[in-house]
Amino acid sequence: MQEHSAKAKAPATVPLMFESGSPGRTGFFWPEEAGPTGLPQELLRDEIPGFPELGELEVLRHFTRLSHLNFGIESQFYPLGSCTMKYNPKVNEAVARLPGFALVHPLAPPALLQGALELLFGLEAALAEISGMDAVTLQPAAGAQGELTGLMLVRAYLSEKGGPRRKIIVPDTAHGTNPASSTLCGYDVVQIGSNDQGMVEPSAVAKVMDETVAALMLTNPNTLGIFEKNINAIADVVHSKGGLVYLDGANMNALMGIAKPGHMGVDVLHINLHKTCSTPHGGGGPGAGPVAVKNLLRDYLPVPRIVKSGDRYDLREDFSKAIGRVRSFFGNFGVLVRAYAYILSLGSDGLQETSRMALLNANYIRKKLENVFQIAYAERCMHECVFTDRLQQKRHVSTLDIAKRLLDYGFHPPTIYFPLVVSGALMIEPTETESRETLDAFIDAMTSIAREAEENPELLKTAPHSTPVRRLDEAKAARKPVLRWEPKRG
Amino acid sequence: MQEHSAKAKAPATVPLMFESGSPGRTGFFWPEEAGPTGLPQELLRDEIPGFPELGELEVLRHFTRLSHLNFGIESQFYPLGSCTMKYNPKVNEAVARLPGFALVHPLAPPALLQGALELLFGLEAALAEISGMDAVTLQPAAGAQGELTGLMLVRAYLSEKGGPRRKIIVPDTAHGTNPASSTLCGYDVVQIGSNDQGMVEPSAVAKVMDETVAALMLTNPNTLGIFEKNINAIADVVHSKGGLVYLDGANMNALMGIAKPGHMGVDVLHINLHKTCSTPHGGGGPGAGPVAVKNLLRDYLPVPRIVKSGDRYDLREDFSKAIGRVRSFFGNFGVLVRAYAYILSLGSDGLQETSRMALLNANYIRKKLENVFQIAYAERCMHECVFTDRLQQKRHVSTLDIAKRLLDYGFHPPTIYFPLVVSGALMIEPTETESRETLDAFIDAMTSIAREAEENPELLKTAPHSTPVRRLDEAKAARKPVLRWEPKRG
Amino acid sequence: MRYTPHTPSDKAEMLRAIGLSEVEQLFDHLPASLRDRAQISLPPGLSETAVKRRMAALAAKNGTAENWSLFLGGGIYHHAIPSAVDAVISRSEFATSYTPYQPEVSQGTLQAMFEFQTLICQLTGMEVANAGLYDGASAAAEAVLMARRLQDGRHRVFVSRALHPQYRQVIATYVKNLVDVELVEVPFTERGGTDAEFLAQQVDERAMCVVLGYPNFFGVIEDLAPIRALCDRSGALMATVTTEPLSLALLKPPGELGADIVVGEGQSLGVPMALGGPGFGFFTCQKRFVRSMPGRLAGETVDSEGRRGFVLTLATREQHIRREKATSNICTSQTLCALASTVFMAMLGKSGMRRMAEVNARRAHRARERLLKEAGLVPVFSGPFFNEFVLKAKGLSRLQERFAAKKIVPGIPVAEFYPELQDCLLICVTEMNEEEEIEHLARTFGEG
Amino acid sequence: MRYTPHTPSDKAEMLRAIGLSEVEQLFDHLPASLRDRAQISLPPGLSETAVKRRMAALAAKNGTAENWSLFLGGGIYHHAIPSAVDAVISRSEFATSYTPYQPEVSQGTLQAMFEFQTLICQLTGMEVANAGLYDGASAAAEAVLMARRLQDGRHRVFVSRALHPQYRQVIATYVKNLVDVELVEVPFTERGGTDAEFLAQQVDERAMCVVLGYPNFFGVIEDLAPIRALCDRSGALMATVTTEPLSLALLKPPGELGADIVVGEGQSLGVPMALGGPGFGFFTCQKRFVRSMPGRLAGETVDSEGRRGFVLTLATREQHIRREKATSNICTSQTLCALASTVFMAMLGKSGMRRMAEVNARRAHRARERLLKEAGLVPVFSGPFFNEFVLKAKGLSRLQERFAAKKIVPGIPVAEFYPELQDCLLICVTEMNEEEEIEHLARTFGEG
Ligand SMILES: Cc1ncc(COP(=O)(O)O)c(C=O)c1O
Ligand SMILES: Cc1ncc(COP(=O)(O)O)c(C=O)c1O
Repeated sequence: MQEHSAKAKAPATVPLMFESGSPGRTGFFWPEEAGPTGLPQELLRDEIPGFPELGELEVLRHFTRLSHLNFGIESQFYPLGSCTMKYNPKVNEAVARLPGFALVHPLAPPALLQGALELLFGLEAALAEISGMDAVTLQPAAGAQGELTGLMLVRAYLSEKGGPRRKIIVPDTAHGTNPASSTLCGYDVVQIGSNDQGMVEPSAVAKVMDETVAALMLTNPNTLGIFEKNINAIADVVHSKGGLVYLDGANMNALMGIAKPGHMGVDVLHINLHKTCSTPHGGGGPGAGPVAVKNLLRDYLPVPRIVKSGDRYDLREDFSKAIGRVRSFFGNFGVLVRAYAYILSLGSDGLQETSRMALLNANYIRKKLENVFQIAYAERCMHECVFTDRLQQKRHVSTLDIAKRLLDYGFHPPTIYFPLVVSGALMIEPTETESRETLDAFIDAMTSIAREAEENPELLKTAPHSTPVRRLDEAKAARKPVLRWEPKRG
Repeated sequence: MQEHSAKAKAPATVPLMFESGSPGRTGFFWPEEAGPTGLPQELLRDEIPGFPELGELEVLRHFTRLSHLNFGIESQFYPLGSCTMKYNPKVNEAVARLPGFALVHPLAPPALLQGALELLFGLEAALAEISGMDAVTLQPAAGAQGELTGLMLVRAYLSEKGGPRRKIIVPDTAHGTNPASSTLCGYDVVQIGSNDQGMVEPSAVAKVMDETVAALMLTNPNTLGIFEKNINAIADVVHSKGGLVYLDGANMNALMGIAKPGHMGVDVLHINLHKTCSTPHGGGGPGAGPVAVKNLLRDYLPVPRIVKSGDRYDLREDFSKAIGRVRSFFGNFGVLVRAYAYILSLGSDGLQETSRMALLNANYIRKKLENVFQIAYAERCMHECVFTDRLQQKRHVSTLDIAKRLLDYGFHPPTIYFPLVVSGALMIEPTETESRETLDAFIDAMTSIAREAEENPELLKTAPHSTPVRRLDEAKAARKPVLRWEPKRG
Repeated sequence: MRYTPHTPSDKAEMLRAIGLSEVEQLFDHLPASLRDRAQISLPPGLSETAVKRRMAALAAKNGTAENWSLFLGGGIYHHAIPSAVDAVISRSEFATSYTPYQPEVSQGTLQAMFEFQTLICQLTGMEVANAGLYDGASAAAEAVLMARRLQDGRHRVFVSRALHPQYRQVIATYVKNLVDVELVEVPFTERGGTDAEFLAQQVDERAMCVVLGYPNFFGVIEDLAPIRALCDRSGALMATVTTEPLSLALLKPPGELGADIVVGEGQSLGVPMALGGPGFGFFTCQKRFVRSMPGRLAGETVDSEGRRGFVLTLATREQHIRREKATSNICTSQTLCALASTVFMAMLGKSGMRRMAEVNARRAHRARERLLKEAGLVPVFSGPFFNEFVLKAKGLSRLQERFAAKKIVPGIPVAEFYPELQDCLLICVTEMNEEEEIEHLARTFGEG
Repeated sequence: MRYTPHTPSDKAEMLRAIGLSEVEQLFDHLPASLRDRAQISLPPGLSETAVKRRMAALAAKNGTAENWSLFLGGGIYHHAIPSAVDAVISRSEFATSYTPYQPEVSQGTLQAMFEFQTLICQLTGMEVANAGLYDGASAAAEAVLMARRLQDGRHRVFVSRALHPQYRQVIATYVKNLVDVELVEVPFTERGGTDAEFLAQQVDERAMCVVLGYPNFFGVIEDLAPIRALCDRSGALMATVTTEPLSLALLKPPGELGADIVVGEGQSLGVPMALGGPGFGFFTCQKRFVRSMPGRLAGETVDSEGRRGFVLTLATREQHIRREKATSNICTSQTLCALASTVFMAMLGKSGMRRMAEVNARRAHRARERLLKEAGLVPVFSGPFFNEFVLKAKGLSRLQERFAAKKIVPGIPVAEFYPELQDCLLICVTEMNEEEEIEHLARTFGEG
């Protein structure tokens, strides 16, 4: 272990759990129970070599210290573009932990699940209303699984109509999951570019659209934070050739009460509840990626589906056209509970205000920084805005350096180097839950960093200076991957 | 706000909540309700000047950042002597939050409180068993209120026997609450010294013991961590003159299954559940200071008392000799719930092991540091051990400097300058929940600090170097006290 | 064992280092007569699962505000608590720290205390507040004790009979052994307030202080002006006690009305009822009394680099320094509950506190109207109130079963504390009592 | 509004800075045909109190493991979860962070991922593990997809019919659009295991992989040796799927038995049942396959000062770099659940995991004995099992009401998934099912 200063003697890093503890120690107490396990000896393993042997306090100290090396939304501003790092309400955490939700078994008879099914039914309806679509499945575990599900619906529909077709059109600004999901669904990807306003042109779609194309995947607002104004015209182009329009709804936070995908010619979309509906990201999940469809795709939705008859909710699997099942049981129910609580909390007014304030915050940052950093596109932005490092490049300062320097100012950096079409992108999504004062402090920090880039570029290139560890050697990690601890031999 | 390094730009301190926010902002949402409040206007105030106006995320960030400036038992070793900073089990936190405990009103009819009363009844019995006493009241909110209660019982008893008497004998090693409680109970304090083994001599008691003395307050093990071996002889001295023996049971963590106060001639004692029974200290409470008595004092216990008849628990106030009520309702019920869960978790074996390991840990530290720091008394220690800064004084390094330097090593310092009879005391109570490795790391740190005291005393005198703030000017704080924020006048 | 991390080899090695071979040798210097009988006879330890089950079974035997309709106040109130409060106080850095003796690593607790003190001052309209005491009742007792320190030669403490009965009991217990304190009980009027005329006759230069509720136990908002005038005339101190501090977001604060000492119970501001504890007492007074105050005080200062920081200050008042001459014997107090209420007040803030207080007053006043009109209850006091009030219901004791069957507790029968108030109920209505519940209450009364 | 901190003046000033006067102007560049119809028709927002009540009312309509006796497994298990687990994952630094793209301020998440990967390797006996996938079912599908990447020219995937039926459904959904994958269903034997003889006949050089449960859906511990031998002979990969990873604390780990890919569902290790989600999928394989793996990987490295640190690594496999050529489309996964299980495994540790597993096996075996002897149930399979087993109860459907009246769910009726197994129940017994419950279960069967 290293010391981060001659005077500070406490280690800055935390030993691995495997490096602490003592043989025979455990944080689990269960009174001795006598008798054989009933299992033949030859099926049994020896003890698990290297497994931890820690006490309860030791475990808690370990993770408390690890938590102190982390950054969450309650630490400071977290304007990670495309990720919608908004406040995750505590009340949602509280209700998700109610035993009536947490201790329910998915294979219990439906009579024991009436509250859960009612909730899911209500959430489906709410998401349909918000998105302007006709039917919803809550099964997908995240956005990418939603994409796969949505594309499978398209494929099933087209297969019935004559053939699955071969291709999916994906703009170059799209998130990586769009092409990856297309491949996984057995499609080839046709990439198209955007115009100099950062938008997809109907003509660009028309150029590649034909009867071999199953669908266009469009993100709106797109990953530049720009609203695809021509979406209806684009949808017409796609529909005219018998294709369908998939909307990547990761950016729904910009649209609630402002415009409904259902009115944009969209046939199917997913919504990332861990973005728009404020469920916590957990360092990389769990999330939920419900898929909403127009009626033409309803029959293909995954099973089981929830049906209401009278006051009773039931599960039905007998939909002959259904694509099957994409996830075990009912999806990430605990996440869905939080999302439902969020929708109840905000109601129609609150949801509308949410998107409005998301737009206000993004446009405010955009305006205040437009003379400090080079803006990627001149268009008005929606819920996020994208800058580049063009101005700083002349001092050989890159987006990475700017991002790392922001850490010294106590802020989480924006998303960097995405979308790929913008060189050195800095993609800033403030979300609606940030106050003007926080935005101002961030703007000041960015302005100060731009000044530092002029006056002392070295300060940025060696940043961060005040984090628990400094820049990490990613090349080394990839070259000879060490992916697990191994006991010392000797 | 200050910057703690030229390169780190994030503030090390947190603005006051009154210095943030925006007029009209709130983290509380309640739908508009129409209609008059029913109260005449002239009774109403204007808005509360200066009151905070923050959003929910802002509030959480504020307190999350404040928490990062704090040190808890899950941060690192916290060997604060006399405070028994042991691990506070998470399961106790979980059960205390059950609605069946948290949402119970104390003035509801007893039929609605059967579970709570059963718990309290069970806890009284368990504490009586652990301490070897006959009856228990759970009303006192902390140790000091327990002391006051206990002395009031003594006083009531003696008053009935002929007169309350005038004095309480208190050893010079006693905690400050002992003399303070005595005064509050209308008694004068007679201080006695300890012998060169750090113990109270029966003869010293005999010298001041007469018919004007109501009681002796003794701490056992005492605040030097030494067991008062002669306690039975001392009790005889007190009893022979008609006085009673009060035991300050703050150090019960040393005694469970090792020796019962009830066998020591003790008539009354308090137990700090926030020490021995692991309820969290909360930065200074809430605690609980139940008082246990021998039968001679039972009738004087505060009301209401819990009585069981058949399967039913009831509250009774009709004890004519009772001293009355020392706290509203039933004491710190939420703390009592945690303590009960702790006792259930450990059971007899676990409680006994607790004290044994507390002794083992303290003696281990004592042994390992005995050549590094001057030990205050040669006697074998119980659950804590006391060192002095005598060896370091020759380099003009004081206990305070040693304590502050420990912060740089990531440890919480021991209790310092207490007990008052030891000059420059360092009072170390490791508790039983610490592992040998942690003790060794602490011992290494102390050893290293002793070396630093020799080699580089300045390093200690200017310590701490790595805390969020450095040494604070306590004199300034006391000279012209600023005890609240005031709005800037302009 | 559950929480001791010692493995057999840890023990053996540690014992060896100490020079012993068995754990029992660690205490073989204790008299055998003690050691031999020390065995604890309790059941063996339980698994965490078993503990949770046992505790859940006990909890399930209680009637809670979730599954009963409670119209109970009387010093403990069921209010909405934002989930953010528990999220903050659950953080181990706050929950598991000790009293902040090492300020360099306790700025979280200390700054929160300083903020708490400020909030309480703002709410009460007072100049200084401490960091909290055990509860409202002991805070009231401490108010009397402080008055005693300040009012040399004055012995008579006037305690309103309309002050919470348990608070009066605790005051009585606290002062009963102090020869220089005499308690005088002040009757109440048909208004439900403290009898100012009685006081006018009695309060003179022997009067140490007058202690009364604001609002008082009957929910009535005391008229402090005449009492302030009396105190001015006689030199007595006026101490008010608030058990429902939410009311102070709406009512003129006692500080504005001239109180010298304002104390109370803070549970109502963000702490669950929990059978009445833990909550916290708050204690405020005029600045000139600060060196006589009980309890901890956090104060602002600077560190060696000039940064703002906070410390415990004026410790020379306290037991660990002053011992038998301390202003109070309090040591461990209720800091985490005070923190809960600091978070609560920060969350609600200026407008939220007002809003919540208004909802309480509005619903309580409507409920009273309704009970008078629709359920035939009879008014008892004429004074204004905040969120609780006393009404008379003929044949009250006979109604108990009817209410129990409907899982309603209609209020606190006050005859237990005031025998002259037979058939009277103290009924509390907060923002947690919905319109339908109130209707249900009225209907159940009406059925009789 | 609930979570937007903008006051009217904040809005006005911000709009002014942007050069606008009304919020609506922020989106007036959108087609009016969209804007005009965008109004959301949902009820207005609720107070936090109202939300909690609404949610509690829904929760109360469910039958839980607290108020019912559930003998349900089948992929989701009710186990003791130390309270420490929730304490850790509730910390906002973990719960509210994003995927750790900025490692300098994400060492907490990254180190925990690294520890998770290590624990999963240790438990399964495998060489490398990723940081988690959505669930066991999609992990099984990803195993097939990885085999496809590794086994060029081989198309036939042998899936045991004794694998969890939902997992088989998900695999089928995932591969159905991939022309080069053909699923072959492998029957099970009277032992309750996968039919090795069938495999011996079918598995040849066209075989991509064999996928089977360990233990399988019937709770039966598959005999992997003959299947390993077949795979060796044919060049097929052996992929095992564990839905109850607690079993691996006791059973020989699949890695030791020669599995090439070991995947499963991790819910059983520290995550509440929650209607089956969120849990997490785990994914392990031999080291030589690492660059074909799906999902995130945390790897060790050093910082610019030489200190150990952790980063996301081998990202060139992933969608954000490789796009349509990525090994998987997964982005957001289930990290917090994986963290929960990391805490769980750390708490139980080597001996605690073993202890808990033994208690499961012991109680399940005793229960089965008892049901056979005392309740007249009939064995269905002869293979060894861990904590769940299939028994036949004549006239099962007629027993439903009797069990419901006693608040017992005796098991999962398997005929729904296997029509030939009429009247058969998959009965699961964990450490959460007490002796009396089992007695109660047996008695209720016996009554018939
Ligand atoms: C535009 C866009 N699409 C798709 C995704 C994938 O969603 P998920 O991470 O939930 O799988 C993301 C996630 O960042 C995204 O930003
Ligand atoms: C020996 C001793 N006695 C009494 C007390 C007072 O207990 P409390 O703080 O619970 O009032 C303490 C607290 O530190 C103590 O150590």
